[in-house]
Amino acid sequence: MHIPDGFLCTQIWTLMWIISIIILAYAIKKTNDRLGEKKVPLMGVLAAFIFAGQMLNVNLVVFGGTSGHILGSVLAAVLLGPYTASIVMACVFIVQALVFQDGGITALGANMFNMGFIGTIGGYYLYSQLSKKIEGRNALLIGAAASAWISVVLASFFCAMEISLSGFSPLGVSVPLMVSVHAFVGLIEAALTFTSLAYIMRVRPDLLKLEKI
Amino acid sequence: MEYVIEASGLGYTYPDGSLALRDINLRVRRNESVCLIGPNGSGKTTLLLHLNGILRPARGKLRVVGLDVNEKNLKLIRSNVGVVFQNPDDQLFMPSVYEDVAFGPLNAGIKGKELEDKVAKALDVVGLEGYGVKSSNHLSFGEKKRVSIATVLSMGPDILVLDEPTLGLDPWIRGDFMELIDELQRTHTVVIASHDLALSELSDSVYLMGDGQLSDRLDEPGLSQIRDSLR
Amino acid sequence: MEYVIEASGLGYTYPDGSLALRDINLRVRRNESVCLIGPNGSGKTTLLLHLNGILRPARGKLRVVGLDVNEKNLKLIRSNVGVVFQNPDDQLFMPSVYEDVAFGPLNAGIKGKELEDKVAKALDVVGLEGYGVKSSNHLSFGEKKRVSIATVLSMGPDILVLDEPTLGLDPWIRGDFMELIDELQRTHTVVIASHDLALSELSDSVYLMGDGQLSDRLDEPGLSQIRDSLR
Amino acid sequence: MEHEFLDKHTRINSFMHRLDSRSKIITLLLLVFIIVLTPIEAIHRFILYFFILLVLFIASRIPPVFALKRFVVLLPFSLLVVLSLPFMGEGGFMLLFNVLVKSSLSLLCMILLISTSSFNDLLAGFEKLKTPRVLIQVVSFMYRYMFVLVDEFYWMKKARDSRAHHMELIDSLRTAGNIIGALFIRSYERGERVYQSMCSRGFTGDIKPIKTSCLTYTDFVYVFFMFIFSSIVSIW
Ligand SMILES: Nc1ncnc2c1ncn2[C@@H]1O[C@H](COP(=O)(O)OP(=O)(O)OP(=O)(O)O)[C@@H](O)[C@H]1O
Ligand SMILES: Nc1ncnc2c1ncn2[C@@H]1O[C@H](COP(=O)(O)OP(=O)(O)OP(=O)(O)O)[C@@H](O)[C@H]1O
Ligand SMILES: [Mg+2]
Ligand SMILES: [Mg+2]
Repeated sequence: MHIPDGFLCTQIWTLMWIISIIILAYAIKKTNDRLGEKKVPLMGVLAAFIFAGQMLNVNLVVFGGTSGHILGSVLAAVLLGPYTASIVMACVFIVQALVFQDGGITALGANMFNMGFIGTIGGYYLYSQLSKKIEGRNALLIGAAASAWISVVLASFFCAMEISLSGFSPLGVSVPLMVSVHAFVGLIEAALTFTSLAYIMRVRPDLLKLEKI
Repeated sequence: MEYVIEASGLGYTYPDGSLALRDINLRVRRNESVCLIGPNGSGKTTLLLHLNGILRPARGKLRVVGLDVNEKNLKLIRSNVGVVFQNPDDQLFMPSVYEDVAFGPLNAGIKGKELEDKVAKALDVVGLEGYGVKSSNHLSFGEKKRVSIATVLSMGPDILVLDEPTLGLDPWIRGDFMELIDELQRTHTVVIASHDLALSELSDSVYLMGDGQLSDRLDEPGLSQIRDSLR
Repeated sequence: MEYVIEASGLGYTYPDGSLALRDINLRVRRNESVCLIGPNGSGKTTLLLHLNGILRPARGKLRVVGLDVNEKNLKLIRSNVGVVFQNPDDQLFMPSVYEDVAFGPLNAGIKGKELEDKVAKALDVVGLEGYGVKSSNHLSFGEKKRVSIATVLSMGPDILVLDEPTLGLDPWIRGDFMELIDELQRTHTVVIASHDLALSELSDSVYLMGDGQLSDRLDEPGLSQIRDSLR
Repeated sequence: MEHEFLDKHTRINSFMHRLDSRSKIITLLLLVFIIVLTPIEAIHRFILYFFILLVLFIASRIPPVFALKRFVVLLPFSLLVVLSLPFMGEGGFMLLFNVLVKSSLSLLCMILLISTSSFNDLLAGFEKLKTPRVLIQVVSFMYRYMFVLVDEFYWMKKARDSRAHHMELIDSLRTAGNIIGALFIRSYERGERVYQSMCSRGFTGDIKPIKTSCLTYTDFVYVFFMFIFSSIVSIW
């Protein structure tokens, strides 16, 4: 789902860059000076974890714009809070674009938004609502898994829309194609979010109780 | 004569180009105990990692329990060969000590009471009764090393491959361990790599490794010469 | 009398509730060499990790080079105290051995020729000349342990804290290492945790740890009694 | 483990490798934007871009095969556009040509950037270019932990395979879930310890590269030339 350079028209990629920079700048401002010695390593390890997850899963399905990636944005948001997680996701995509050419530089704004911020901010909001509504001990896990699925599907929807609005593929082709593949990929995402969180809950519950920014 | 391990002309080069094994010839008989000694970086670990197919021979031949080490035979070979890694952090991956020790037998289809017994017995042997509920991450180095030995003992393999079994063990438990190994050597084929020369005294055969090569089997005078030079 | 390390009533409990240190009282004079011995899990590593503020006292007091161990003094304390970790994998994180050994001096602002000399000298001392270009991940256990010692030597701290410095070293290099440590102990304050009883013979004072507690300083008869019981 | 895959070609000694990372970051990122903004009809400009990139490539002495392999990342999206061709009528092929040319040229720029500077140099370059500190810090940790993670993963897999012969599907899924969770916790705790050992050796959050590079005449000449070249081509 990492859009390369050249696949978005100028209006779209500049717009997405502007949106992403605003979100990122706000996140940086919000977290500034509130990250203790402990938080930065946790952010780093989460970034690496998500990065590795995305790398190992490349080519899950390579089919018309849909190399099925695991995103991890909801997982990051549940552990760190929406803004800190946004910074983590931004770092992941920056390194992917710079070092592995996975996603382009002009398209970076769009990629950060689709695969990062939708999950960290939208997904987190959804998660906190859902886990309030559901009863019982597993509320947190189920809420996280559900919003992980939704954030993947939404990400693919946005990605398809952006490419179509740029005029490189008709809506009728890109949207059904990408969304249907990611409805499946999202299930894996949900399962992985669920198991990782369950494990963390068991072995280091203190990590789930960090301050969420 | 039945050899359970037969290596001839075995060679291995790591992906970064380090030549770790040159031309290894080694034969181990059933129930023989073998100890490899040699300086850091001489290739002991690399050789041991070949014995259950974690690394595959780049050159030469290797047969374990009469089978060539290849994808097809891997399953069978691994059910016969238990490996304890040198660094215990590499060996433990389950959430609790109990689950780590139970992992092997569980996969072999053992369940219920029998499983519990096996785990309890293995933990008992390494002196860690009651540690089952702890997380393997949250142990001292020596405790981890002991758990990693228990994970292999619980599987009851015929061939035991131990990379520095006494690494990081305190001198109190080390004595018990030497006895345990001595006992295991009576009923198992055991291949050990160790810097602990006292451990090598318990083995039937001792070989000296150096720079990716294996010496001939050391005889008593050769061995005591080495020991004396290091006192 | 000047004490560079003063702990009184020190206690520590890990986040999962393991009580690792109970009530530690320890004083170390400048240029004194101290060796801690004790079974696995007795708290040696936990205690050493307090000495440069990696872990913070949960109970009791700790002063290092006359300073309380707290956020404010951390930088100064760490520039005085060099720690070699028990597991070398925790200590090596740069892409090459050279960069790993250069990391400490570089952070202290040392550059150019002087940096090169320091790194070369430290690698030379641990017997790894020419290993600079290798990746730290691609070494044998003993080689890693040697590099991790070099990373601290290159910083030239006044107080050396060594957690099992001879862990995994081959008996050939181990002799050289004992000499090196003996030499370092003449000019540095050294605190060692070790299962290697021969190493404890080199130290001015030996303490026995058990179950999170520290014994009084062992005297000669007490020490030889322990040694004999373990032979 | 195969860790060098990132820094594989950054130790070559060439004109491009000797440049300060800042000059490379500025010129090559700029070039990407210019390429993407160039109207597709101006084919001669794309030829000139390709030409200059080719010259820089030769000057960098990177093996061409390595660069070619990176082009797989373009595959999935190009496929999407190809699949859309039947629905797009006349202009379809032009659009395909557009995305292929622009994405390939931009890709070349990025390959050039990443394979002529080591990761630490790049980070130092971005830091000097006033990138927010928290981003630099997280990226530098991420880079370090990545290797820890890959190693941990590799060993856990070996450890599992050594002790598991015939696993049921459910069991193997459960184990996979556990391995992922364990991978996270262990890398985290390992990362904590690595971080502690970094702090023990005087780390305060600044990345200090071994050879402190400074801008030289060559850098100025190179940046000046690249600016002139891009301006001329883009108004031509
Ligand atoms: N993953 C790796 N990649 C590249 N080279 C390696 C790797 N592991 C080990 N080596 C090299 O291969 C050689 C043999 O290493 P090996 O680990 O087998 O030594 P060893 O005899 O077990 O040493 P030790 O007593 O220190 O455990 C060494 O020179 C080492 O540097
Ligand atoms: N990260 C951790 N979380 C929880 N408990 C821990 C952790 N590390 C160690 N422990 C526990 O604290 C106690 C002391 O451990 P420590 O590592 O200090 O022992 P040690 O004396 O260094 O042992 P060894 O000789 O095996 O290295 C042990 O019971 C251990 O299980
Ligand atoms: Mg070894
Ligand atoms: Mg210890």
